[in-house]
Amino acid sequence: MAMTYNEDQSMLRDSAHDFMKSEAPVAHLRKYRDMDCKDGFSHDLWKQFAEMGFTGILIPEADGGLGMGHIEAGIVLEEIGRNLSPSPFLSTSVVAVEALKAADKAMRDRWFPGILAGETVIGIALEEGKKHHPEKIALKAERSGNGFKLSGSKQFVVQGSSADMLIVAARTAGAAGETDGLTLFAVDKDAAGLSMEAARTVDSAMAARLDLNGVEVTADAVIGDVNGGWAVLSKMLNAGRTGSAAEMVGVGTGAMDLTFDYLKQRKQFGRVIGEFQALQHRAAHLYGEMEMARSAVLKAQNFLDDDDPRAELYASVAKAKAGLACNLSVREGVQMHGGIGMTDEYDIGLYMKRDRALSEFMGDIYFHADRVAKLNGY
Amino acid sequence: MAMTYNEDQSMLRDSAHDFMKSEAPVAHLRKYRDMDCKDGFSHDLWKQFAEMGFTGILIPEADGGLGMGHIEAGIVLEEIGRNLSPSPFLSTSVVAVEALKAADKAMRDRWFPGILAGETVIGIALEEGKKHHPEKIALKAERSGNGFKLSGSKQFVVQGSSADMLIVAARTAGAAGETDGLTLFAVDKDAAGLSMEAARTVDSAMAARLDLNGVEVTADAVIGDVNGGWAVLSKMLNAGRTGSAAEMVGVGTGAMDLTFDYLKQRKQFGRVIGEFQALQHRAAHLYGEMEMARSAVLKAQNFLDDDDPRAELYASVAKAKAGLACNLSVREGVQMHGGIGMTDEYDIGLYMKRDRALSEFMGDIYFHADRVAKLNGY
Amino acid sequence: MSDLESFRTEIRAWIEANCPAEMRTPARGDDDVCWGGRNFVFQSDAQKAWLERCAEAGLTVPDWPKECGGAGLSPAETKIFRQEMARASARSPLNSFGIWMLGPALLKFGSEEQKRHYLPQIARGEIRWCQGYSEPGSGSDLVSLQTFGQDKGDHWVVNGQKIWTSYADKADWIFCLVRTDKENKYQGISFLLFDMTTPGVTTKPIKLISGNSPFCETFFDNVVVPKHQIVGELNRGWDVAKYLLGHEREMISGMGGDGGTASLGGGFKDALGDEPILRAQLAMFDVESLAFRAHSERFMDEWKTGKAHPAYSNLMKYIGTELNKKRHELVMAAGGSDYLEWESKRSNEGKRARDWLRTKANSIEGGTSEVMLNVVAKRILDMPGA
Amino acid sequence: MSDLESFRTEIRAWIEANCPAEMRTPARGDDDVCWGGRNFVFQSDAQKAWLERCAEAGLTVPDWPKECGGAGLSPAETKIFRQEMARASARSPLNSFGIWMLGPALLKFGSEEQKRHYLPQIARGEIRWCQGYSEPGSGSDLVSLQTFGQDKGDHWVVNGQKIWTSYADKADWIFCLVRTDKENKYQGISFLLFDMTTPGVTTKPIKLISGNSPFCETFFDNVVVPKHQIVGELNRGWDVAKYLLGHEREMISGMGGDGGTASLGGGFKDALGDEPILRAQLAMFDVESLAFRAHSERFMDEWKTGKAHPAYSNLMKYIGTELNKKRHELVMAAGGSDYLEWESKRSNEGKRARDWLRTKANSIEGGTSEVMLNVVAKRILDMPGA
Repeated sequence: MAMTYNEDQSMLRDSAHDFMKSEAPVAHLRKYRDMDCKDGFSHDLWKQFAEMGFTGILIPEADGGLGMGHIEAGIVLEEIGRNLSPSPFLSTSVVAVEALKAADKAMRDRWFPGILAGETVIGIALEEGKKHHPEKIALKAERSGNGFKLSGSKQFVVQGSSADMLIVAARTAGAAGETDGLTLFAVDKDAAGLSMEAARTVDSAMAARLDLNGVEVTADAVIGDVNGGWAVLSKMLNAGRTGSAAEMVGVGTGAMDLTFDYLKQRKQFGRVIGEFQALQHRAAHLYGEMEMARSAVLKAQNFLDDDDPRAELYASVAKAKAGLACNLSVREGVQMHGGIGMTDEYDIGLYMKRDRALSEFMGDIYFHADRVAKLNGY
Repeated sequence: MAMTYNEDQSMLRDSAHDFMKSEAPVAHLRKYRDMDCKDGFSHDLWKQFAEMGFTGILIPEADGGLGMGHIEAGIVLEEIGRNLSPSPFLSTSVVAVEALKAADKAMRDRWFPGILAGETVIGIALEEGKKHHPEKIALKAERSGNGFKLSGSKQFVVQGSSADMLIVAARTAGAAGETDGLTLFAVDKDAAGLSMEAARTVDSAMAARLDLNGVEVTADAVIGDVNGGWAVLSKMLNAGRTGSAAEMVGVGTGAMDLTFDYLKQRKQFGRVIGEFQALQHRAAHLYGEMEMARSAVLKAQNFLDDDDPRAELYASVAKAKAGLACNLSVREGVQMHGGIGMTDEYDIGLYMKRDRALSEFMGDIYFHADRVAKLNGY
Repeated sequence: MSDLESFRTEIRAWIEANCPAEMRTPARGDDDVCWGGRNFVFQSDAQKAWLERCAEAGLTVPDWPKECGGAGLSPAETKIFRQEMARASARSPLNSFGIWMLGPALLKFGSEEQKRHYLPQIARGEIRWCQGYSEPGSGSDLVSLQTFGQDKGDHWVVNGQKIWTSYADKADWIFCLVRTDKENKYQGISFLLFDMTTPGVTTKPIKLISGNSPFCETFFDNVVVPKHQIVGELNRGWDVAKYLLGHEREMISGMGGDGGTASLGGGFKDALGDEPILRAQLAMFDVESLAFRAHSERFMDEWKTGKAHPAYSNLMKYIGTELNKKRHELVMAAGGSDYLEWESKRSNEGKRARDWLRTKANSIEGGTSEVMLNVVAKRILDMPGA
Repeated sequence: MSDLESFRTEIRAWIEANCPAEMRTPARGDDDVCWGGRNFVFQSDAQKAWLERCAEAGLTVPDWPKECGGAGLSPAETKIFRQEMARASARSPLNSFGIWMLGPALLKFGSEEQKRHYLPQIARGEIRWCQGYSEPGSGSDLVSLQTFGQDKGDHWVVNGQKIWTSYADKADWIFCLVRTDKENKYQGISFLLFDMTTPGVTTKPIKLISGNSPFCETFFDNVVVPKHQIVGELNRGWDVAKYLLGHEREMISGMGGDGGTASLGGGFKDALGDEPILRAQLAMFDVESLAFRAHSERFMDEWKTGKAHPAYSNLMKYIGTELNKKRHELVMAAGGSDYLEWESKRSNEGKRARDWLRTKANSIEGGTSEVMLNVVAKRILDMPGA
């Protein structure tokens, strides 16, 4: 396991970097925000992602994908973060693909081609409260004929209202708090009894609240094993946590670069403010924090790609550390920009908003610090 | 309630300031440390404390004392902290006096005169583990004839081996974890079955571990009510926590003053290091933290003196905030002194050691933050 | 009964009798606050009545002299009045930069004529004021300001641009720092008052990251300002501005103190059972918050009795604003994905998120934290160097 | 089996065969560590035998060339050797500033003759070295050093004073920065080697706050140093010193990584049930500590492949040492009053407290955190200014 990119990975980084910079820079996010887009992202861009091969990075070669790993997915995510590019990449091409890899051939054949083509969007219906607690899932799935009937509600389903299919985590047995007894279902967006209410979130994405009122699905809709959903869900969570951490490394680095540029230009008291030692020390400290976050994320990606059980621990280390570093970066960024940092016209505030939303995605700093403690036996 | 000193208090501060500076400065601590003094303090100094009237500050006028309050005790404690003066003031004149105020006249008459004269030292035998958890007291006191028989052990009894009497918190009913069922006893240092092992602590004080092996005491030895010890213990704890916080304000301020002086003298790179903006900002931040700690302590003292139930909350706020600020002060102090800050020859390291010991006394930062949360219902 | 106690009884009865029930509920948002001024549209009869009754009794500015529109209360009486207002949950009758900022400056630096002319208008909420300090090139470095007033005998002709002028688009008049001497950096600035309807004044709202636009850019194109509209001496406007900044800092520093709940964690108690680390963060924050509350009290006691260092408000501003930012970071964490919503009824159109973003300006406006720390280091701690 | 795998088998067998059982237990303290040198007294036959066997096989310095006393291992082999040493819990056969610091400098800057003369002695632990860099007036500002070597044709006569010379009272030789040109600040320093028994050299231990005295003041009074004992060019000793400081920083930065337990909190798990806030602090620390462990790994991979910025070791030193100080603050908190004991058998004479105090020097020695941050800001982030 090497903690540096190999040649292929460096090439991918360069191409993802150039692509996001030219096709989906911050101005792209502004455009879709200001047109009050109800998806919160561009379907055309999603198709371009597919043309670049990004959408199939984690799809196995046997299923027509590139069969690459989490390092490669993370490379794309970092560039997405750096440019605040709005896209369904994290939910669809990382988390959903990780789930669908555990599905049978029929389901894979149904969804992978659309993802590969940049035509399909999948939403992850996981959260039932304001904070992330996957083991507490209570949404009920009862046996009904050949299939199941789902009842309950979900929230913070990013791009849920634009999704063609929703992966719904439900309880088929046991009680909230138990990891046994969960089952994952692929639920069609048009299923009877499914209603949605979408709201724009602080980062200009759209997130939905779902109500499932006796939604009927057939047995084919089950992803993985009935009552054994935790195994697949764990993989989804590790991928989503590591992936969102990678995106946050991009967000934090993007904010940091903006800020450092500003420090080198802005004059006050007759000096460029980057000359002030107090700001220099804070800048250097911030740089160190972002570097540590980058390393933690790369380690988690390595463990995931090696199928090493330590991925569990390092996904949490990565999400927590990326959360800390990225949050520091956007806070220092706004403060060091001074008044103009508070204006909508400057980009730094958009980085702060994205940080906040990503921070909540699949567990915040505090959730993951707690998890690190628990995994270490205290 | 005023958050500034009145004229009498200002005068007391001036006289305590001058007294400690001339009679018990840091050099005094060094002297007793280097002579390997088995008490860890000077009995002569303790007599001088009495002559100054300090030892009787909290003793009621009816009992021959000055009948003053925790603000006044805190004024003396702050000067003790600023000079790192070693003395039994906190244990004897603050915590033990607070307990003995709840005792009957016979016991008050037995111990107050010696305290007033600076001849008596009292140890507080409270802790049974490495961390502070007063409600977990398990040392057993069983009825035996007219009195009680005590069995168990205690640790971190500051000046225990120099004490004439030990106030021992014991369990007469209930189980560890319950606040009901505790009883306080005045145990003579020569009691049969009592053994002690004293060790020098990091701050050059002496702390004892006690073993009580069927120590027999009469019913007269009970302070307050049998099984109702928690009421008195709570008062002792509030006084001890607020008092040690006041001492820490002194320690932190003393360390800060040393450090600021050094910043104004030491030259590196051709400049006085106090000119460097990064150090200036850290100095200003530290000053603010110490100022907040001072305010929190004064508030707790005010509530104690007013018998306001909010003293409970603010004793914890004060101990936690003083702990945070004082710890920052000694860490910044050593770092800003650079290499010489690491030498025994300079005083700043002694401040760091005292901070550490006081921090553990009657609950550290984390214990008290937890208590603040619990008192606020979460 | 002491005089103060009888004053308390009296003022309590007055509030009881005069404050409409509707004015005893919290304002429903920024739009529901009374700012007064020529163009102000009252939201209700109750709002109008409450302002008029308070103004009549001098209680919009209780500690100002009666001849200036105040009630002439002593500091102790003023404190009691504020306690009783809080006790009755009575809204402030009038939010006003005139009261908070210009008034104190006029009381100290204004001519007798100016006091008689402007202060009663301010007290009655007839004129809404804004503040013209910052310029695009001079944020923290305020004295580098470039807006210039050319001397034309009995008037100045002002040209230049201001930024961060709060509610300039809604204000009637501005108090404004204008350079009147290009040679002298500090002693070349004057403190001028003028009407925002004077020809040549234009404003442009600035959209903030919170989505709101409380600030404007303000442009001056050959604006004529009569000479009698200067406060204090010619070229000594910096003294007035510094005095005012001190007041502003006190005001802003109060933010960390938290007017309402003592404990932040206590407000989220139901949610914290499963969040041990967040609970710990809140507990550590509550230690700071409660310490700061005690500290604010001590500061006020020392300030009033003249014991506080003149530069101490800089320290208060630094601590208070940093703490308030931290508070809102934790609020957002405690609110989780509920508080991420930005456009939804459920979230009151993202109120929590917008409030959180708003706090980021606390440590910038009225002097950045960095400038505050510079001032504390140099003026209070007497650190060497430039 | 690949070459590396067979190397692993081989080296594992060698350690198995040669490392005495006693050398597979942790050292019992500073006194129990093998430092070598002319006056070193071995604590046991096992200690002596282990050093001799390793030296014989070149394994005190596995990656040095064979002709310099090493085993000539490749980086990959060296890594495997270290893994196998750790696996066998084998002690380091030799602690040595000669190996850690002087050796790398000689390999890069030394003449062929110097390499052949000094390196094998270092590898065999025959000469114990100390470092003469800091002076009382020049801590962070190293280049302001005043110790002067006067040119006397075939030798210098050195006068001056050093401070913070580690174990100078126990060292045989010193590598020392000496000013040889008073006109030129940076390019007026030379890197000299000389015997500590040379007439005019005296040392005086400095007692630290931990109670230990690992450092000395060292005085030079007309000390004669022959010209051939210079490393590198005349007046270019700063280049050698900078190179060495880089090595020292790498070494010190490793401290935060924690050789043993991955999780600090895991070591105190039994105590944390009643300490929810301390548990939270440990959890937050463990996030940092585990992230830093990954970071150190990445740094080593980038450093070895030449991808790391040349000044990056300054950042590593800053992060690693600050983290190590934090670690020991938390250890002291977790140990409570048990760890306050300073003189008692139970506490192993205050080992935890002394270790904690020792860590406070981490962010001072080998370049203060402040200097590290200056360097990172200027050299890596390219910030403007002096």
